Amino acid sequence: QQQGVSKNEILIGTIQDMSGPLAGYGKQARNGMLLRIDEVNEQGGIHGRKLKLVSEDDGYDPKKAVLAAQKLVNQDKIFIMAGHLGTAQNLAAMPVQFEKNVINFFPITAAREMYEPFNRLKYSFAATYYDQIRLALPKLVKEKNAKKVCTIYQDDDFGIEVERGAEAALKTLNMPLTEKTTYKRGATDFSSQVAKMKAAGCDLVVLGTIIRETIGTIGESRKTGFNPTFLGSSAVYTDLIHKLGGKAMDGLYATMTVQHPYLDEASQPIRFWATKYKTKFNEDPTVFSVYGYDIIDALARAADKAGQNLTTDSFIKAMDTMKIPPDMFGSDEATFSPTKRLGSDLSRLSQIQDGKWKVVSGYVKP
Amino acid sequence: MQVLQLVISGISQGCIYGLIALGFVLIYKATETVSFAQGELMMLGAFAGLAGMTLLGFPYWLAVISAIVAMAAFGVVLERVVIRPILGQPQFSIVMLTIGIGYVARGLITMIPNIGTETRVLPVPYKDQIWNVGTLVLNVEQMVVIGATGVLCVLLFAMFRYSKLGIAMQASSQNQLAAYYMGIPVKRINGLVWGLAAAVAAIAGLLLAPITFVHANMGFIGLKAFPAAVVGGFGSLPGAIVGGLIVGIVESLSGFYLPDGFKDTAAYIVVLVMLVIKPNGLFGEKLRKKV
Amino acid sequence: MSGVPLPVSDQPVLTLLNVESAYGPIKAIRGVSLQVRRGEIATVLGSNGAGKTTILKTISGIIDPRKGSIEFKGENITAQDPAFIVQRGLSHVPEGREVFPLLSVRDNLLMGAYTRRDRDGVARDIEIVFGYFPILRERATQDAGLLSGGQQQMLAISRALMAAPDLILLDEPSLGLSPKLTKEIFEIVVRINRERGTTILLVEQNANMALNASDYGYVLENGRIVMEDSCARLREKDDIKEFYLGMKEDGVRGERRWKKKKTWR
Amino acid sequence: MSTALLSARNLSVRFGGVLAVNNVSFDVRQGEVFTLIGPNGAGKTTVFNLISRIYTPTTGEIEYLGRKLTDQPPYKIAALGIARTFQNIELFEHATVLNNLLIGRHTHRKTGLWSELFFTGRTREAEIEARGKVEQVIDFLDLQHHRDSIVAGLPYGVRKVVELARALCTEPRLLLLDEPSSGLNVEETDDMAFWIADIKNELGITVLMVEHDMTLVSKVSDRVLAMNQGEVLAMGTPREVQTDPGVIEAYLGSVDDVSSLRREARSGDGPPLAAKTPSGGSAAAPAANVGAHST
Amino acid sequence: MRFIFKTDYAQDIRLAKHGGHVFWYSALMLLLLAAPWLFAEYWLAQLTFVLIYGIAGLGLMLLAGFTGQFSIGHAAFLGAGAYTQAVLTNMGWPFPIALVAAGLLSAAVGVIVGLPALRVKGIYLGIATLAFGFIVEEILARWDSVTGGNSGIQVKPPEMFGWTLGSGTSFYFLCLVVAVVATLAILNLLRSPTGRAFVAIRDSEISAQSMGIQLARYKTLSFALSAALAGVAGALYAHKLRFISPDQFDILQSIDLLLLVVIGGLGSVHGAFLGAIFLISMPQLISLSKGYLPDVIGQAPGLQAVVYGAVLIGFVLFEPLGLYGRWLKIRTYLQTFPFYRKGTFKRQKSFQKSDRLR
Ligand SMILES: Nc1ncnc2c1ncn2[C@@H]1O[C@H](COP(=O)(O)OP(=O)(O)OP(=O)(O)O)[C@@H](O)[C@H]1O
Ligand SMILES: Nc1ncnc2c1ncn2[C@@H]1O[C@H](COP(=O)(O)OP(=O)(O)OP(=O)(O)O)[C@@H](O)[C@H]1O
Ligand SMILES: [Mg+2]
Ligand SMILES: [Mg+2]
Repeated sequence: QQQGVSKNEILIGTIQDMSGPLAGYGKQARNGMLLRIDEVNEQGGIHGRKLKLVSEDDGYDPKKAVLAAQKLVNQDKIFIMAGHLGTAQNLAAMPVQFEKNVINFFPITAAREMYEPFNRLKYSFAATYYDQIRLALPKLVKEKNAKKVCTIYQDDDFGIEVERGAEAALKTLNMPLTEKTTYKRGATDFSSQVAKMKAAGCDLVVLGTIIRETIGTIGESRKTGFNPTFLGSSAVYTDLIHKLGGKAMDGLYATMTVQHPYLDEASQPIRFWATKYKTKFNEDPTVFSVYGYDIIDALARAADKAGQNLTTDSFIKAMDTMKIPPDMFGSDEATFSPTKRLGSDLSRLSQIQDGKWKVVSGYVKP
Repeated sequence: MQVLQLVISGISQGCIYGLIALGFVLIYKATETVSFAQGELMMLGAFAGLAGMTLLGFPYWLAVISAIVAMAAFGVVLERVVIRPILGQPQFSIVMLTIGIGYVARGLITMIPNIGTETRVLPVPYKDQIWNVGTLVLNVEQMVVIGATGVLCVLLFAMFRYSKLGIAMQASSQNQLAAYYMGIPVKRINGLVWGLAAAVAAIAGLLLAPITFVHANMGFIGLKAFPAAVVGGFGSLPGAIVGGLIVGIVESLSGFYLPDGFKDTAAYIVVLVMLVIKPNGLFGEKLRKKV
Repeated sequence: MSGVPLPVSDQPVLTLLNVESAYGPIKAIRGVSLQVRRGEIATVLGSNGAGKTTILKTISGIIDPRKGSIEFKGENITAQDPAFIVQRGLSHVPEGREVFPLLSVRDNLLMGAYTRRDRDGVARDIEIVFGYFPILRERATQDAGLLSGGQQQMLAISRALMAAPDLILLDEPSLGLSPKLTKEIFEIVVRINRERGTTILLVEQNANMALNASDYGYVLENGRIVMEDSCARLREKDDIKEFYLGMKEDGVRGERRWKKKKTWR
Repeated sequence: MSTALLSARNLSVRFGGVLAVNNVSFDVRQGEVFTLIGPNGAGKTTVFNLISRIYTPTTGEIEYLGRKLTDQPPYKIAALGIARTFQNIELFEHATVLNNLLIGRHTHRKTGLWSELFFTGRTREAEIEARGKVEQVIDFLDLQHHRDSIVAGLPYGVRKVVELARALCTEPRLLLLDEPSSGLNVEETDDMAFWIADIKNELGITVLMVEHDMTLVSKVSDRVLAMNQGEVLAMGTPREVQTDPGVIEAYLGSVDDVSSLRREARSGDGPPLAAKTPSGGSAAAPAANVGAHST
Repeated sequence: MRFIFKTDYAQDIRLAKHGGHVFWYSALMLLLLAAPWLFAEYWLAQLTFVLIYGIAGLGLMLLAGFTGQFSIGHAAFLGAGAYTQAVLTNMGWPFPIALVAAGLLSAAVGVIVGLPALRVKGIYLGIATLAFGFIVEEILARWDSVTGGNSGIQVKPPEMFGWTLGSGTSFYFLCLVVAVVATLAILNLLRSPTGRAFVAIRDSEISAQSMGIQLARYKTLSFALSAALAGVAGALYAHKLRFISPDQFDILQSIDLLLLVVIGGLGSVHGAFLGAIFLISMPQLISLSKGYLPDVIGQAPGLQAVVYGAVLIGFVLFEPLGLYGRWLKIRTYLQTFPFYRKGTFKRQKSFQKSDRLR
């Protein structure tokens, strides 16, 4: 008997940050998941089984993530873990899941550990921060004819991935990383970091930052008359940047995989989707809502393909021959195989123009 | 010039620490407890200002004043409801209580749909303005912080030194029993202290908001203000400012001249060094029980 | 009423009726009733742990009584907030000094006058207590916590005087004072009573002094009042002489001492 | 009987502007009860604090058993056999009387950390032995009744006795008592007198005490030193010191009986009170105008 | 009501004061031994966490509850232990030796932290430990070559003498043994001179010193012991979590530990474990009860923090003696049942006095 799958229900577990530093993202991702789940269930579920989401809060704390995972896996007996937010949190929870043969499906983190080292229970969907920067940076360097590339990054597992991506990219160009500087999560003052980069004469700065730090860094730079090209990862690709940072943010580049669903988006399906989301949850959707939505969408496809007899093994079998076509948000085609567990490592470049993200390139191939 | 610019950034950041540290010192001097909720009160103050401006559509000054007044009232109510019942218990209980208050405040704000989990901007009239003095760039947002910190410090200092009320606050923190014997309305004074502390926190929140944005976790900056208060000597108001400045400047310079990692820990290294050379901080009283 | 001694009236300033107070499960006083009349000095005698301090603390609201009622100047003050009671004109010199250790001596005195509004009167009274205890003037700016034990006691008494109260509760005012100063303290107590008409309730281990200075006395044992009378008459009682004044030839404790020595060896 | 156990040579200590102890020398002989008296603020407690190394003298030396005390760290003093009580009572408030006394046995502990962590036989024996000693002191000072009470709730008088008991538990050679009778009534002061006598005679402990109760002082002291404003005023037998005019002037006072004063005051025909100037510890202070008060 | 007649000195130092104690503690022990067969795997895992946090709590209890030195950076010791264990076992050291090393290294760190404690107290000490906690966290994050930096490291399951304690059950027993040994050691210490010296320092430093207690030595010792226990707990934690990263040992972890001792009941050994039960079960209870709440509340982000804070406030307000205090009251009530007097535990007004002078 497969745990988490009954005659008329499939139990999906997710762990989000609902009270910690990323509570906003956690909530949006969960709403996105719920939206797709409701759609699937309205259409009769999957092979007669309705999807049910059990979510836990880990407050972005690895210890709580373990406890939450134990509860979901051993107490609620979920079939699969989907869309768990945070790198360290996933790393802490995965052993608990794998002990019980529970798949870690499309965690919301772009760390390489989500599919490496190989484990048959790991599936990951989006290009890692590492790959994003590694592939996008050379293009931008050439375009802007940059001479001195620097990076400022958050002193944690997320930031270091961006920094490594930048180093790898520069290696291919035979360029040194002129200056690198860090800050601690939650920092509010970036004056000395900016001064350092300014003093080093950087003309392209890779941002291993998230939201407030991005705005803080760029704001401080603009004030002190330091105007290099800024490039961020998909962590920067959120509407909050231009909403909070205002005009100063114009010109910032970021890599991204799916598009931000603006309510007044030109594309009709996205507009329709965004309005539906807004009606349901009474808030504007973000790119994290899209992640959540896409995760359940992929999960449903695989479960459907796995057939009537849904087990971990049949799900894996279905996944490993899976090809997910690009969707309306502009995601890249994702393919999986018994050895390839990352859907796609490609991303696009976008830029803030007139206070809005605009996609400025196609998928950047190596 | 580089150094000067760094020092100036350090000073403005230091004033932020100092401003929050003022709140700690105020509560400490008047009740001898350390409030871990000060950062959260600051966050609430910023949200109150935001609510005034966006929800109620107040003009800037009205929103600021009403946020401060609202927070002062909130402080008084808070004291009445949760602090007063355990007045007189060991200080440590009250410290734990403030940690609890911090959790609840942060959680409640997070629970507000659509607002709690988001980051907002507080639209202030002086947003993004800059003064160029020679080659130096002075940020108006930060200059306002510096000015307000100075004024608040002087006011509070005068209150504790010269007003009967201020002395009574200190008296009731040093020996509550004796304060009762003297007819000092300890409870009412305590309420006043918390009201005042909440108002100071609100001011800090409103001044900080343009720099750090308004969000549920903005109170964590308080963790840097603790070292500032200790460096200056926990019971001393001018000490809070000086401590804040030292921490700010050291941070700024070490961020530029020292390897990565030092900027983030500068505050803590400074405080440890200070405790080794001067265990009671720069301006702290040297205390010893006479037996 | 400058200088004219106020006659002791029959009208009570303070009345305790059947008061019972406890610390957790331990009852410290049981059913205590007493009266202090306007203008008199009353004293409570009793051995260690009899509950004298507890009575005073109950009166000034530091402890809430379990039972009974307390009336001060015709107003019921049972279990009221201490600050409220002090504002009604009662001040308390606590056991064990209880100064504000980190405030200067002068600020301590100012706090004593917290309930008063007349700045001039306060300034005058500070001069008066400096007159009583010149050392306090010398140390006016020093932290009170650094005074010697006796100096702190002087400060505690002065501080209570600063409130210009109608009733002063004195808990062992002579504790740790030199013999000379002890006498002076009693002089001051009597003088304040005489000159200002302040009523005084006195608790004192030095029974001899207390009985001499007071008009009326209560004897407390194990939390109950076992005897009360005018001081003149109390002084004549044999029990009082023996146990409180120590007037027995070869020591009251002679017998017990022998037993003790035995267990020690 | 005449060897000096402790001798202070030219002790002085200054706190800011206050010269609390000024060039004081004295010897405490083995086996005697030596009493310090003096007005409030004379520096008596400060002398105690110098001996127990809470303060360091500005100048001067203290010698104890031929050793310089000023070279010793404060925590070694107890191990040298000097125990003390405090004027304001410094007990371990949240522990029971029994535990307070057991802490008094600290200098006699024989066990190390490891043996205590595993509570080996040695630790057990040492514990039982310590408890035996403590029970003796409890019996001696009649504390059975309070044995298991938490100190915080005890009446002042009992706490004084507990503090004495704790000092005795260290099995000292020299016992410093700071106002042992303050807060005790006549009866209890009597007990205290007997205890001090027993401590001296039966236990052979030398006692150095500060005391204001002259009855007790004359009953138990062998020698008395009177101080005033940090300086030695007089030294000798209790009788000699009590009749010293300087001591009477500064310390004992001349009014004998408050009752007479009171009767005078009541009838209104006694000498005017304002003429007498109470002096609070400082002889140099100017006379204050105390009669001027009116309400 | 039970009366105990004292007949000899040994009675006072016995750990179990009477037959009832023996009975109940044996019953508890049996229950704990049988737990793997009684409880579902999930609950056993929780119980293991309780034991681990109980050990750490015991350490902090010794320091804060008995020596009166508050540490707001205790997670640093937990981290030192966890990383030592992780690095050593990953290098192939056998589990017991690595565990001892983890305890010793944490103790050494504790001694270093204890040094400022010799000169500062109260809030100054609190901030000093807080600062130290931040610095240790930073070192763990920066010392890439050993700690793996911010990406954290995976920890192998404990192994000794060719025997792997991989399963939940065997690891549970391991934690149980460590917890029992630690508890007994602390109880022993507390009934010996060293334990009393700690209490003396807590209540009055001046008179502790005049009783011959060397403040520096005992404060340092207390820090070292406390840190060693936290280190051992950290080592077990590393194995339980199998993945550690520096941000697991941050200020929030330290505050959690403080909450543990306060809610458990400051100054009681029972409190350490009661507090651990609370700390571990609280989030679980909250998420269990979510389902019964309307979605606006139950699914709202931040709920956990609110409940957490509210419970803490409730405890401080209504049960300042913590869970252990509550238990004592219930027990007294039951023992004295028909004769229970209402005022027995009525809280007296109490009055704060300056802590600055101690
Ligand atoms: N805080 C307390 N907790 C518990 N019991 C107490 C407390 N304070 C006093 N008691 C008890 O109450 C009783 C009366 O104490 P009280 O202090 O009133 O005595 P007293 O007559 O003033 O004694 P003394 O002459 O020593 O000052 C004593 O038996 C004492 O043990
Ligand atoms: N640490 C200190 N700082 C400043 N002044 C001090 C200090 N200790 C004592 N003094 C001062 O030194 C003088 C002597 O104090 P001490 O306590 O020795 O007096 P004492 O003789 O014991 O008096 P009492 O009988 O009142 O207890 C006092 O004037 C006191 O104010
Ligand atoms: Mg008393
Ligand atoms: Mg003295």
